[in-house]
Amino acid sequence: MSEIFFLTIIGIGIVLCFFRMLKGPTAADRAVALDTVTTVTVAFLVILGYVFKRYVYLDVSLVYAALMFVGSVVIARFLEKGI
Amino acid sequence: MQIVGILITGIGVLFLLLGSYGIVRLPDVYNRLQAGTKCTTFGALFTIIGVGIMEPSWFWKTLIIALFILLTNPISNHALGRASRKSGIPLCDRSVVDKASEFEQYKGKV
Amino acid sequence: MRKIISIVLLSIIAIGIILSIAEIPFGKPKMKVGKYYIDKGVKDTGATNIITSVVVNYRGFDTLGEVTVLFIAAVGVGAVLVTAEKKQKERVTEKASLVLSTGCRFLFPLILLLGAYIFVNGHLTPGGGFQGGAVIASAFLLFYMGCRWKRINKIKAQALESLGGLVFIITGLLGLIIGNYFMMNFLPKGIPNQLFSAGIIPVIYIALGCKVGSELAGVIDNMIEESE
Amino acid sequence: MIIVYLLVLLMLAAAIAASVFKDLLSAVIAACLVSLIAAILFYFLQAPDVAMAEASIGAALVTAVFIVAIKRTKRHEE
Amino acid sequence: MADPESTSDNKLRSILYMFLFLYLIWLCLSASLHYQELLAGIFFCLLLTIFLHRQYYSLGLPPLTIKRFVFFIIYLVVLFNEIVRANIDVAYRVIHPKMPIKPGIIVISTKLKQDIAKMILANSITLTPGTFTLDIIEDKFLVHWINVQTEDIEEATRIIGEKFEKYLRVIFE
Repeated sequence: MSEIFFLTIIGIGIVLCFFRMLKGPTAADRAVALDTVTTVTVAFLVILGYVFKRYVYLDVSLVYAALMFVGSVVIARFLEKGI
Repeated sequence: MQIVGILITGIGVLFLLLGSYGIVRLPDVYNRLQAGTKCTTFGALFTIIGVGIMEPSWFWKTLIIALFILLTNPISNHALGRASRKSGIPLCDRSVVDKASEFEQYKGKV
Repeated sequence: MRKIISIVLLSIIAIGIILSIAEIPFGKPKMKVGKYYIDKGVKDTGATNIITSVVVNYRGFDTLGEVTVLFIAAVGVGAVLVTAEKKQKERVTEKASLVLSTGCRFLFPLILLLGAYIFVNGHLTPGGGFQGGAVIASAFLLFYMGCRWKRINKIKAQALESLGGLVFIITGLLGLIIGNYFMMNFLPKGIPNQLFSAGIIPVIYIALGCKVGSELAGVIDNMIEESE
Repeated sequence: MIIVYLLVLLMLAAAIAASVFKDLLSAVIAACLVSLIAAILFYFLQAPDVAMAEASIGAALVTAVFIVAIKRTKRHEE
Repeated sequence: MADPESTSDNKLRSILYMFLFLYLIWLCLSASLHYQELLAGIFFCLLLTIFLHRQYYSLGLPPLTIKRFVFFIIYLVVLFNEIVRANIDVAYRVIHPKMPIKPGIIVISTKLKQDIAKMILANSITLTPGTFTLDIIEDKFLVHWINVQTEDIEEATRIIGEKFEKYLRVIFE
């Protein structure tokens, strides 16, 4: 029962980040929203794996945690004219 | 064990929500990064470890996910903050001090 | 006017897609082929991840075709953006900060290890050669972002790529020699749910991981370092 | 189940935003979000292999390719 | 760096440490003690170590001793405590209807030498109350502070960096 509650709260968090992504005046704001929403998503996927009771599903969130970092770094390096 | 796990996960989820709320409410990029870094890192750590406690055989894998988040999140936030300063986004009007020009002079000396 | 027309067209397409998808019975009793794979998959191939057994074993020849498509794409990018002969122009770029470059050097082996874990465990957990290869290519991309002055050794990358392709084809041909068809599972199947099981599937996944990783890393390298 | 409908709506919003934004970097970020939510939906449909492929390719590599393309051309659309 | 006569010794030691570190990660990833997993882990970790140990050597990691390990554990506890305080602080500032923030950018200095020590210090500053690192040049950090208390370099260094730096200096001496 409590899992549904957690998922709902995290869903509200994702919607809030989305709001910032759509509104954000500059591209940097949107990048910050993207970075936040990925971290929230990793937690979301872990709880969802617990709801499904599948151990092997954790690998997906592991890949997300490692790779979304790379995406953020690429966007940041483009903003500071590093590529 | 179950109750401890649910409690820890609940704290984490609450902080994730607060981090998202901070992203919406705070006035400029740098302040948003403050909320986005601290609250979400802490919230994600607690959520993931809490799930690991609820299901003890998952603990080691959740520990690895938490380790990855703890290592990567500050670095990407640092990169984003530096990028927004380099791309010339100003501070908000409520700011009191800006020592960046002094820092640039120091950079010129080195 | 153009906007209205485009919106009308888009909504017509959307309605068409929705109508056609609504007919498909998701989650209803399985079709014949799918039922065969689900019932006999573990016994036939020894892999507990059924998707893997379909991709590498039952439909292994198609996977060879997909890998060939990726190879041709990589060759095309290399041919268009070739840099070896042209003189490299020194582009002035902002250097990465110390935190980023140190962090990249620290995290690079960890992400490589994660990629290796994903393609070695392809027959037990989700993932496999393509996913692991993408993770490895992302590790190289991260390394470019942090430490710009280092480049991958092109010759070694191409050697690894060719080796991966060769191992794939030779394994398939050995199946043809020992049994009677391409990609026959000639190695012992082992006990399900153990690492050394499922016959040739781990071998092919390791080869695929090396091949896809080095190809994608080569594409990224060509695109970023292309001289102006 | 309501979470799935919510996610589909968010995905639509991100996709429309990606096509409306004049700043192409913002469009790339919105496209990145589309692939992120696609991965969550695949996860809901119990297809972790596809979710992992979507995550590993859509997260870093596609973003990098788009950004290199923007770097070679120009950032703002008229 | 290291003195010349013990270079090969140091190299061997760095290979050993990196191998152990990667193997620990592999053990947590596979989360089983079956001999096949252990063998595969040894193979991949050795491969990575042989190809990449020069990078880790250039990061300037110190040799491992009991004292350093104990201090590292203490450092983790201190860091965790600070993270909890940081979150309550930020949460208070976000929820409060008037938003009591006073943001600003200041400079602090450090005495640490190695790259990895600076990275750990910068990341710790990022995770602790109301501060995060914007840029680093040599030994100066550019820090964004959500509630500026002082503008002086020494004073700010004492407030922000000192509590971590005294442990890190012991670990990386």
